[in-house]
Amino acid sequence: MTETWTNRILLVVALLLAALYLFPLYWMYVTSLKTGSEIFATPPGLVPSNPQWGVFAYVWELRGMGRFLWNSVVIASGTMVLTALLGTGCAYVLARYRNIWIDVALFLVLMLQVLPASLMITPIFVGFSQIGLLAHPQWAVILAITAKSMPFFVVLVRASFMAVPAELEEAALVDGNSRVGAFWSIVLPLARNGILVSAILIFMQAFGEFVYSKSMIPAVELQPASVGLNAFMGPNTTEWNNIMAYATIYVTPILAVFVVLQRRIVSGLTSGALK
Amino acid sequence: QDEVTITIWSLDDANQPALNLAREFDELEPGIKVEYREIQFDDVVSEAMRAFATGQAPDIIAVDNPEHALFAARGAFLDITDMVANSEVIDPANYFPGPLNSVTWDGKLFGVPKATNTIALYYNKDLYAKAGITEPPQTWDELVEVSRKLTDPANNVYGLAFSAKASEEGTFQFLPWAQMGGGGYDNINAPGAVKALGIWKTIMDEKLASPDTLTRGQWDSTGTFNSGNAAQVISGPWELNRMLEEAKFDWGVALLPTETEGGTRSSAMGDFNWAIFASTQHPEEAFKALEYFASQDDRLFPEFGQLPARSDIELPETGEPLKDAALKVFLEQLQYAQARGPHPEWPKISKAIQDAIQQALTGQAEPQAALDTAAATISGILGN
Amino acid sequence: MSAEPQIELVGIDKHYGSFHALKNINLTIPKGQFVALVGPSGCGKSTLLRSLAGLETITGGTMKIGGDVMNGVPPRKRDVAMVFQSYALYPHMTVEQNLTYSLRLKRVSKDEMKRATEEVAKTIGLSHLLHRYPRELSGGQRQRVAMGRAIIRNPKAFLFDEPLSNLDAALRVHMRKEIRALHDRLGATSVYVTHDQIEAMTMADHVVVMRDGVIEQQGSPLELYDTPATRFVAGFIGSPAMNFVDGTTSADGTSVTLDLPASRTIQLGRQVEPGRRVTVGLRPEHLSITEDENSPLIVDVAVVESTGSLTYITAAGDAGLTIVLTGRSDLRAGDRIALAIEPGRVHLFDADSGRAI
Amino acid sequence: MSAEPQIELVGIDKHYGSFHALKNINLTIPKGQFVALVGPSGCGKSTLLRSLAGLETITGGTMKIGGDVMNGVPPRKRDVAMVFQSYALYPHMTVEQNLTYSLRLKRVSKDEMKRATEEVAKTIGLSHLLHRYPRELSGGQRQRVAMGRAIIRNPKAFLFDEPLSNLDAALRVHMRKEIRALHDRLGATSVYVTHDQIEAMTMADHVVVMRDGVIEQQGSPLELYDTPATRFVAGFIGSPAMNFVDGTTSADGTSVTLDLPASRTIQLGRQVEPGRRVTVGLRPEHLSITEDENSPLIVDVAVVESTGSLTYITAAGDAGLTIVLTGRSDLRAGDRIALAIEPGRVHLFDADSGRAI
Amino acid sequence: MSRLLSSLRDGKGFDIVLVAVPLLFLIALSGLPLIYNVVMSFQEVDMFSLGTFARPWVGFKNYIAVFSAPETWPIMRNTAVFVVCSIAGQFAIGFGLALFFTQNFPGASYIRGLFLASWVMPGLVVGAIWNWILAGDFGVLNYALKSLGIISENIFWRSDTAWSLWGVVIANIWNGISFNMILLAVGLAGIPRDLYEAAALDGATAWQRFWTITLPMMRSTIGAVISLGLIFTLQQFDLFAAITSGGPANSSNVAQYWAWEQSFRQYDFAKGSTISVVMIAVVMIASIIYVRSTRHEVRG
Ligand SMILES: Nc1ncnc2c1ncn2[C@@H]1O[C@H](COP(=O)(O)OP(=O)(O)OP(=O)(O)O)[C@@H](O)[C@H]1O
Ligand SMILES: Nc1ncnc2c1ncn2[C@@H]1O[C@H](COP(=O)(O)OP(=O)(O)OP(=O)(O)O)[C@@H](O)[C@H]1O
Ligand SMILES: [Mg+2]
Ligand SMILES: [Mg+2]
Repeated sequence: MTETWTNRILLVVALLLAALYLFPLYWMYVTSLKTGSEIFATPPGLVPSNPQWGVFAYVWELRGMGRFLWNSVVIASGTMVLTALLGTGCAYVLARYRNIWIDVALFLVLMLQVLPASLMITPIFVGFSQIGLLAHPQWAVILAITAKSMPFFVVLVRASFMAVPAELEEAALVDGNSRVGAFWSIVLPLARNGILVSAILIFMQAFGEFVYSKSMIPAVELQPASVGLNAFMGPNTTEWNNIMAYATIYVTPILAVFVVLQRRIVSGLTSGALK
Repeated sequence: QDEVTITIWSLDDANQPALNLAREFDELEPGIKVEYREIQFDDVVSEAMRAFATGQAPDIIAVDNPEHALFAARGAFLDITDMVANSEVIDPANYFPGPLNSVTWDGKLFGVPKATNTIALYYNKDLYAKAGITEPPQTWDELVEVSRKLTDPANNVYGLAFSAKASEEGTFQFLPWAQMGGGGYDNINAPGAVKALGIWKTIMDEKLASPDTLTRGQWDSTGTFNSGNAAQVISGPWELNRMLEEAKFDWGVALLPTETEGGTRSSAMGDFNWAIFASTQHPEEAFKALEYFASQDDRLFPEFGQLPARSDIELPETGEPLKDAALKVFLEQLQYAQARGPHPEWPKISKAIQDAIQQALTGQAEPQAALDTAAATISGILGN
Repeated sequence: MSAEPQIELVGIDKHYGSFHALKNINLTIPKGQFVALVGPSGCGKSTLLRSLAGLETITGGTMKIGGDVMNGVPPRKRDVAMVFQSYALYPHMTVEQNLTYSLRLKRVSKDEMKRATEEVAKTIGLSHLLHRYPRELSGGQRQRVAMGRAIIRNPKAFLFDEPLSNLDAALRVHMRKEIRALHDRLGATSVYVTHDQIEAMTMADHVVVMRDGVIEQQGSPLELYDTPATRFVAGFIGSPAMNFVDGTTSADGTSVTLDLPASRTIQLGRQVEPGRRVTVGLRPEHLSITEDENSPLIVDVAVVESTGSLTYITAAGDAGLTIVLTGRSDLRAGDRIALAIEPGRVHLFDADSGRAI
Repeated sequence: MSAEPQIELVGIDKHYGSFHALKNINLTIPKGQFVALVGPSGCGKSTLLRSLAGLETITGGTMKIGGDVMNGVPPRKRDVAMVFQSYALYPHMTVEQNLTYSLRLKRVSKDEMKRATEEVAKTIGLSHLLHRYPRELSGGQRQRVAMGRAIIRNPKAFLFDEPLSNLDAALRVHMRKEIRALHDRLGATSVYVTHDQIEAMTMADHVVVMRDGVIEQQGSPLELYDTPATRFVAGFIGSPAMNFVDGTTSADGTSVTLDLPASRTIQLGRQVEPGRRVTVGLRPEHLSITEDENSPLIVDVAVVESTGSLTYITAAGDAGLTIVLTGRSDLRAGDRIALAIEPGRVHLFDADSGRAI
Repeated sequence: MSRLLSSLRDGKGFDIVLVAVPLLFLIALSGLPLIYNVVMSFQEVDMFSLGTFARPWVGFKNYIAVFSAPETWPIMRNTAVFVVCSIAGQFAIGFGLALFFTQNFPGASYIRGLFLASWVMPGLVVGAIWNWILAGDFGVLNYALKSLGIISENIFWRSDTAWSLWGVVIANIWNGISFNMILLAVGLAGIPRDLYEAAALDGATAWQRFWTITLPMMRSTIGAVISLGLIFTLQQFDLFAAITSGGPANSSNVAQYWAWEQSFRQYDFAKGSTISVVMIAVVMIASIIYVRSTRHEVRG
């Protein structure tokens, strides 16, 4: 009885917090439904007086969003997979040992992501153009984003690996598994929370990435939605409702998917493992 | 036979001229294939530089006029003086002096103006009537006076809107004032320029314009005019279509007020120029494209709403009385429009001016001191 | 059982940082032998087991299993099964999956796996919990899973690290039998760490006593019980522990005068160096209550405890002698009793070095 | 010691999902009593302890500590100290910090903390390891830290969950004494889960035997040993476990005919219902080898095991009778022996219900 | 060959490969650009030489120019304020939310997911929306604050030199809540329950458990989150571009935006690089602190 009441109160508080936090998202939604002059009205209208539902279909058609989104998905998936492939193992080793070399590697990993993309793009562009990678612009972008986001991934996933008891891996080794196998079947599943969440974050980041794609993908057919949005958002735009509609279409599905995915962060993954 | 490919970079999208003209040219010339890339306003120069440095520059590019010299002075653009001389389509004499000046460096032509624009004063006739004002202001003082009358905080109405943003837009808006006051980018602390900045400061201090003027561009400032939250706005002809659509009041356009009654007029000169990169493999074909674009200049206004940079083209009536009236004023204002620069270090010069504006308007320095600093910086850049 | 050595340790050393956990361990275990490893908490038993499994890199010495040098060989290739002291159950797998993990690695057929699982689950008494996760088990059930995971395999050697410590007596007796039977059936070699005297004595062919990283003595269970090489081993093997009383050998070397208040003398039944400082060791179960007035040991009862079948009597005084009697006793705290011991059952150790005399 | 109840459990129920872990537990523990909680692995001992500590929400019943109803009261306010079966050491704290955690929370003065730490560290024998982290300790050392963490406090009640299972015999004897002494000194109430028969019998004032979530019997240690209420308790208390043989009471009700191959009869020394199916319980330590040809039990020796002080003999056959002898024995597998038992020591249980007769 | 293979499966080789491949990848794709920037800061750069390393060396001239510019120190101070306040805000709110959502009330996990929104929204859109929210005359924030009676006059978040930096800080805190919250939630999930149980029995209140168990056990996660927060904050760019453009009068300008302005507005790449190298130095110090802090982490 009391428990259900605390639960209800907590739920209400959670909803209030979410409402407060989600205001910018809400604003994106309502703006997309507003008419041009309503957007700049004073005082601002919290609910569109005459919601323009047709805007979504209109923007989808007009901007050819299907292709843009597909490109975004391709780039984001590629980045996520590559980052996870390269980063997971690295994070694991950095968590498993504790010596000066690990310190150095960790330091390098952190340092290597300090420059903002806008300052990295020139040298990367120059480098890629020299080795001819620009001929495969989506690949080039995937590589560039991966390099940018991997340190993030490594540092986070490392923290997850830290929580996996070393003894479990040892048990797997004694049970006849190789290091590779033990890593795969024991350590990885137990660190999956951190890996999953970090991969989600990487995916979302790559999904919105913009600086590299804009510079390295000249062909519209290959550009991701972020570049499509940018093209739409010139300094002199009247189409804020369309832009926000675009952004809505861009953001909402992915947010919905990950709201569901991140639920798998469950506590107590390793409980019961050790005495 | 070998088809030649030429690449064109421009910021125009499907509703704007460059993309359409490029397509047409592609169709028209069987031997030439045109690849068109749309680039955002903010990225034109950096993309171009990067591409040029790695040998991947396009053949033709559209750049904003104050940045033309940046490339021209470094020999990145092709000198087309001779080609123009032999051309039957392009004649420098047909262009307004401002735009023409911006494609010229060291006496040579490095491009062709793509279009042009300038700024003037839009005013809300309804609000004028309400405040009992009949005529738009002719001088700076009158402008302040009128703005005071129009400002009505209770109804969220400011007397004036403009942009003093710390970007090229700020320079674009301020430079005409400085020029009307007898100054210029190379003489930015002329007494008239100081006075102009003083006027701006008065406007800001008295909240005759929104404090956000400091961080808002012209487009957003005009938005507040359109929604009735500002009684006047200083902006350009690119606003006409939006205003027709959004403004639910009667409005008009006047020339920029001058320092004194009948004083020197000046205005800003905006919009892009066409240029051919010096690295092009196909200078002839590229120039042919420019010729085609120039030959279609008369379509710029009726089809795309842009003003051609040419004095020899008669603009047709649009049938929108408000628009036609406004256009007249803009065309007159264009007579006084001056190019920024041209100077290869223009961004730095402009930055010095922006800094001065912002310093003065935020009260960190007096207008005189702020402009003196800017003048010192600029003269350092100009190498005097 | 052949006598070829299955496990050979020569001069094994292990340091944890500056801490010297194993010091020059030499041990040869013939194939098929069941070795119990005992010693006080923290003496290095688990470390030795973990080194055998290849989980710790030893810092010195040579380790052979089945004749092959194992230094640096990964655990996987050593073909040993181990029960971890901390269980180390896979928390994301059910009991069944935990049990069959090694079989799945070996790609054992479904049928055989099923058969093996059922059998092992029955042995460890968890057939009804196969689908639980470790976090849903009690402590003893977890330990049984850890046990089951090892015995489902057919390895060269079994390493058990206190595998029954959390089980109740009945289950422990049962498991003891099962383990020994499995060991015999497979002809495997087993190293078994335990704190349970009965386990060590009844299951093992050979007992190794460790102390502070050193092997103190090894031998058959009864050898250690009957002829402990040092005072330490004597005190460690046997429960309750042997009583120790200091004393001095008599001038003729056939008796010892104990350092007890009213100086008493006990006969040794043999001849030793006279006038030497010694420690006398008397096992509680070898002391009996006598009516003999001349008994060398007369003590006051301090505590009487009974387990039902046995009675422990603790005497008052610094030495605090313990006596074990079968059955019950009517003695109460404060009673005075005389104790007798057969001369042949008196152990003597050098007072300084602790070596047996 | 007063007899006012310190802990009172009335009709406690606990479900884990659909699993019924504690079933209607009723238990009253007077202040100052030392209660041993025993039972097979998985019977609910830890669950009961954790419920007492407030770590599990019970699904039914009333729980009182010190007279106050504790249902829903958070653990912190119950003022109990607990040794976890899983230790639950704070991995980010040194041994010393682990020990002093509760004192620091109470803002005990530096000096007193130091004194207490030193004393406890000495008791648990870890004075030299105070600056180590748990991960750098052996299993037994960890368990001792867990123990130390509980005994450094001065709570209303101690809850011990198999606190000595990973310690060697000598240390265990030592700790046993220390715990009991501490208990007596503080006048605290203790509930002590153990699998060690000797611990349960010698330390506790009162023993509670659980089975499958139910209290099967409770009483003083010797009560349980001497008069087990059920066959289960009889088999559980005492090690090695009681031997059970089915049989039928004779027509006069003074003897039982066992279901053994050559049907034998043993005298009961009392009169019971005639012709009834019963289970006869014979404690291994009550069986003795006799020369008497007419002995009711004649068996073949299957296994002889010696712990040094005792010898376990297991007989061949389905019943597999176990006999414990003091000292050594010359018997070997295959020998035929006759067994004797005093009539007063024969236990009888109903064959169906298992209740004692 | 087989030894190599077996080392790859079972030994150090496995570890080395796992680390070496990504590190080499990183060094090639991030290290070289970094070096490129460092080198540029010692050179004279113009558009023609962007594609090469061979440029005239000028020693510390660029550094002298940067450090003698009058705006340098105000911008550095702004950067420090921006970074410290943003991280403190993000972390505190993120941690608070993460803790809140460990309470397992129904719906908790879904609602928690909604807090990923600020991570998934494109920077451009976020910038535009905050631009409106913070607008002086018709912004929603002013509207809300006025309705609640907290302020009587509009605050010109974007254009008042006293507020402009704080406007961006608010927006950036909002932006960072998502990743702080979700990562701290993962960290919290990894703490064994029985530690809390033991602490509760030892008499620790919820507050004490937080300080003595949660925080120390979260050490590696917190270290990671804060150091990444630092890096992200130092890369925050969209919000400045969208809301204040560093203005007015540099009152909200920070190093990263300034570096970008120098490189891509003034086309002074050398100066832009120089500023970024100064930033790198700051991050380097932070990294060293982080790496050192990992020495005290607890391995499960
Ligand atoms: N989370 C859980 N979910 C389901 N069943 C559980 C859970 N925790 C414990 N159990 C079951 O509850 C029963 C009692 O567990 P408990 O830990 O109290 O046993 P115990 O008497 O302490 O045993 P042991 O001596 O092995 O430690 C066991 O059968 C166990 O499998
Ligand atoms: N990582 C470590 N760092 C430092 N010392 C360690 C480490 N691991 C173990 N030790 C020490 O090494 C010694 C041997 O430990 P080990 O685990 O082998 O003991 P054990 O004989 O198994 O004891 P127990 O019976 O208590 O399990 C102990 O004193 C322990 O404190
Ligand atoms: Mg151990
Ligand atoms: Mg238990």
